[in-house]
Amino acid sequence: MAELVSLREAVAELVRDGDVVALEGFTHLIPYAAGHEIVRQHRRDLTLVRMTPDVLYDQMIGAGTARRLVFSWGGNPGVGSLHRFRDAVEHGWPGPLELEEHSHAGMATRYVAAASGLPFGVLRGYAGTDLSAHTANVAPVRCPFTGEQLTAVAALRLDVAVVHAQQVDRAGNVGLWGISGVQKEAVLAARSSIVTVEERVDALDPRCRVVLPSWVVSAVAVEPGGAHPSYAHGYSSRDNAFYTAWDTISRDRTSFSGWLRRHVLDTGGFAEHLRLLAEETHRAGAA
Amino acid sequence: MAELVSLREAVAELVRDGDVVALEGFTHLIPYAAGHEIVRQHRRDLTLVRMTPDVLYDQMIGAGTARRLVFSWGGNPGVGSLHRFRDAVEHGWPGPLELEEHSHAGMATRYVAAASGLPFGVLRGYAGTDLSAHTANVAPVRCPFTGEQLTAVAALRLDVAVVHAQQVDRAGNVGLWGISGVQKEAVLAARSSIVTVEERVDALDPRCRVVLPSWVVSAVAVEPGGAHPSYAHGYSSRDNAFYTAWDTISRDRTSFSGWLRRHVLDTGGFAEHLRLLAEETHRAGAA
Amino acid sequence: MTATAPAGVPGSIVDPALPVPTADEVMTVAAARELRDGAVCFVGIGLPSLAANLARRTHAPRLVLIYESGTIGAKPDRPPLSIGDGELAETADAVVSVPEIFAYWLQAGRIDVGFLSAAQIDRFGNINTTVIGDYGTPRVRLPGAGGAPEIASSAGEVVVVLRQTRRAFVDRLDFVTSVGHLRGQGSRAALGLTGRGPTVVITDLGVLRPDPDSQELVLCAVHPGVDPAEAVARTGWPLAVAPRLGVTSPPAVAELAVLRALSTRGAAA
Amino acid sequence: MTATAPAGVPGSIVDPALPVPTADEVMTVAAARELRDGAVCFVGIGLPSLAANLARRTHAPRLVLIYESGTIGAKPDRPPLSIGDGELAETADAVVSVPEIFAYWLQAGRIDVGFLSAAQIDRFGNINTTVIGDYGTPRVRLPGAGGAPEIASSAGEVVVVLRQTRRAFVDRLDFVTSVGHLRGQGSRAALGLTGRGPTVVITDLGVLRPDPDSQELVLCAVHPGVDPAEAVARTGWPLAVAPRLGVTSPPAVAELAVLRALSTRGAAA
Repeated sequence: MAELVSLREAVAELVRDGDVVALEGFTHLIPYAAGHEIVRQHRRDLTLVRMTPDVLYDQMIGAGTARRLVFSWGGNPGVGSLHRFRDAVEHGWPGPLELEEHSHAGMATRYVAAASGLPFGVLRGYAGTDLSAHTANVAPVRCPFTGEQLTAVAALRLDVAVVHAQQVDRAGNVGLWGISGVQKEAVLAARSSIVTVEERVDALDPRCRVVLPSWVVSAVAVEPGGAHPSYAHGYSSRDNAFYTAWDTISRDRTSFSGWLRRHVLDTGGFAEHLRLLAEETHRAGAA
Repeated sequence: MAELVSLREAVAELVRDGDVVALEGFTHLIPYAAGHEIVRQHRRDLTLVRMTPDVLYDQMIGAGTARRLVFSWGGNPGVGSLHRFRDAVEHGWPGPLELEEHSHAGMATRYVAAASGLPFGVLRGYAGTDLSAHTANVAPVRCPFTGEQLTAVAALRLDVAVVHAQQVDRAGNVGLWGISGVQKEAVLAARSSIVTVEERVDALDPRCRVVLPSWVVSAVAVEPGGAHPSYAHGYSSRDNAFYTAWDTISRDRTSFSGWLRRHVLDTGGFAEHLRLLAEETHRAGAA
Repeated sequence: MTATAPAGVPGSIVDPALPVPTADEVMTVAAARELRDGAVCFVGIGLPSLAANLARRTHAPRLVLIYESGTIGAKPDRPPLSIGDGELAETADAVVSVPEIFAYWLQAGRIDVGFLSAAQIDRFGNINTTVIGDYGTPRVRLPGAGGAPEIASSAGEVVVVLRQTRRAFVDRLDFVTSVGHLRGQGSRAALGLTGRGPTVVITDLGVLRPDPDSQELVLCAVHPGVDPAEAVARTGWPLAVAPRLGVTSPPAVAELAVLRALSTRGAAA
Repeated sequence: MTATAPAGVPGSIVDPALPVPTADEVMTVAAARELRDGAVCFVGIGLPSLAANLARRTHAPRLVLIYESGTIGAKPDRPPLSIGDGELAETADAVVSVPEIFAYWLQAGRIDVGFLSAAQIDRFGNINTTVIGDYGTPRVRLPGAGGAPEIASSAGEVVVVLRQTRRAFVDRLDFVTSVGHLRGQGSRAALGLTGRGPTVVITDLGVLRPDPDSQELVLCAVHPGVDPAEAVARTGWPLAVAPRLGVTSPPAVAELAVLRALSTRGAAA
């Protein structure tokens, strides 16, 4: 049963050093507030999982939370490289980062298998590529009816899934709409789950395409704007300017470290970070 | 691209004798109008596919359209047996009916595999039951990662899928909401598809949980009430009294044949059948 | 645990204004009592649905009802005639596709209790809902498997509800549609099924539970006024009777009143 | 078929009010022309998205755009910065989950054209978007596979768009992320992939297509004013040049006007 708690309590209770954790979101609804809280609480040695690690994972990797990354596409969409991710992989800063990488279709199939309680899933994929040479979680499988060879991928089970959604109702049911990614599968693939939401409502908006019943969610925290610079359909727009600005902030270790201290480590919570950002934008506009 | 045609044209053009045809619907949105049209056009030797063959398939089996039935549960929900189905299986009337039966989970997995372009799907199922002894479409498969034995089921590909939905928009996109069953999977598992809808609208209702883009549907026919005695959420309620009355109508070959002639074979279309039904109900009420 | 009136329900005093409970009512009430509050219950139509809705309106208000039509957390005002009635979708917390309900919810082990009925049951709680007689030339063609095989294999535990007769409680099933404890002696576990299988069979005569070692069903309790000899006589195998046979608490006034209100609403639908 | 201006677009006369097209613009226009009206197109972000949206606003108004975020039939007013911009969901005919877009739509063979870019490409149209250098100790870590491997294997055909340089057009990929024609000579077909693979590679210099027998890429056309020797020089293998080398039609006024309007709107986002 979903407990309504502060994000600080949720992370303190549910995320442990060394856990396999996915903060999912496909451009939309990326749980930035929760990711910052994990950094603020100095979690270490996490295996971070996500189809599309973007700026949030760049921040978390740069902050040293991750020992390992399981993913399919790591970049700053429409902007370019993730500099902290590259620095970790290419130069081991702030520490080495093990990689396990797949295709999007492979990752999606792995989440679906885990959400379905199966040890593996089947797809047409990987054949002829170098991807399968670097992971033990891809193997051939033969169709018992046609003899055709297909590809099996191992179920991707998580310790903790973290997602952001638009709403939670009084009974603790979580609802989201717009681009829904693999959030449902991630939550159902995890032993426990944390959901941040824009707001608490009496009844979920009828547009909700995905509803997570209260009893499959471990903790819900209300964090308005908790997906910034990603967005929550119906509540906010993607802050494309921040994604572009990140390219400069993150290019250099010193500049990144300063930003991380100011915006994450030295803040009391995500709301303070959002206030700081607004002030900086205002100052930049005035300058 | 979905063509807007009459149901008569759609069936005449797309359903051939001997085809593998699914008229899907899970209590909700059962395409009765289309099923009656198939009977009216005297299609023969069909392999009828459906998870929950109910009164519509009882009518089609009694009318002699089917050579074979692939299914997982055949009954009159909440009422009892399907007498025409039983008569065909137990006594070969009006002709023998081959059966291939599965569990619901097996059928759903078979549809999903076909919709996904895979030759098979995997589930935890069938183990220890007598079901797999009677079909070639169930086989063991081993997880290449854990060694665990699971069950493979063959993809369920269709020649034609027939479903009923609430709406089609001006561009030919089909939308439905409420209990959505396996209708999407059936349409995506088929070479061609016929959709009947309650009405044509300028823009689909935002409640639509399933949208079939125009280009995956072969033909759309507007048939208001075309799911009766099943229902269309937001348009009609389930006619439970008809389901109960069917038990009497169908119990006896003569009574059934009279009903079929009066309500299907001698009518020009489903609207006429609905008018007849309303008259009969009115007379019964007056008597 | 035998089926007793849950704490807080006022005893066994039947309201004189209510008629004496029928055997079916006693069975339904006993089945409802098996459902603990907050449990997630996968419900078939008919008696299971009636019992689950009774539980939700008495001792288990937070019971989560899941129907195979994809409705999660349905709160019907009256027991639905079919598993896909509109009211289930309207009152549900979530409505998902049929493939999803079986894969993400049942198969993944998210169901605490599966509620099944049967045409035939054997001493190990295996179930037949397919045919009476030979498969190729059946005397009676039954509806078939539906969701039962995977409910039986994947639900945390299974509650079976059916009337006790020699035609239903048979020495040998004509067809194994859904697996209970297979051939007993741990053979179910060896099959790799994820759920624990039938933990109780509720009939109109009493309550049967599998023996912990052999997994053979044992008559553990009879309903008030039932002679255990009748249960033995209505069973197609030599039914084991627990040395300390219990008696179930009769339906409480509140239980019976709710059940009858539900039945009336269902019949009026 | 070489890339020529579609019928109905008024010739190659460049409007003097518009600046001369850049090499990237010529490339984007040539890529857009590869998309026939009504085709179902799986679009990556960046140049592919820009070209697909250009096609939809010129000769292919009924082009169906699918983004891997699950938006089917998106009709963005401006090219999205990311594949998950809100406008894609708002203007789409349907929004589905990410597992569904890959299983039911791409893998099932419902995509006519997949549109890809690359960091490295070899003579058989195989693609690297993973690393430059050794996998374990890369010189440059690239974003990785994303949706590309299955777009490359399952789309009916694949259009690749990238600038032609010796760093990109390499003799040997550092990593095979997505399969084109593998080692040529029918080796792709032997792998059992359902799509036909890359049918064209559009660069800022010209148009390459696989030889029907060997599947090695052949320079079939150059853009106006491009010396084929430059294309050869900017290719890391001995590039075959078609005996009857074509010249693409320069961007038409209408094409260029629409492209620039799109680019401006995209940049302003």
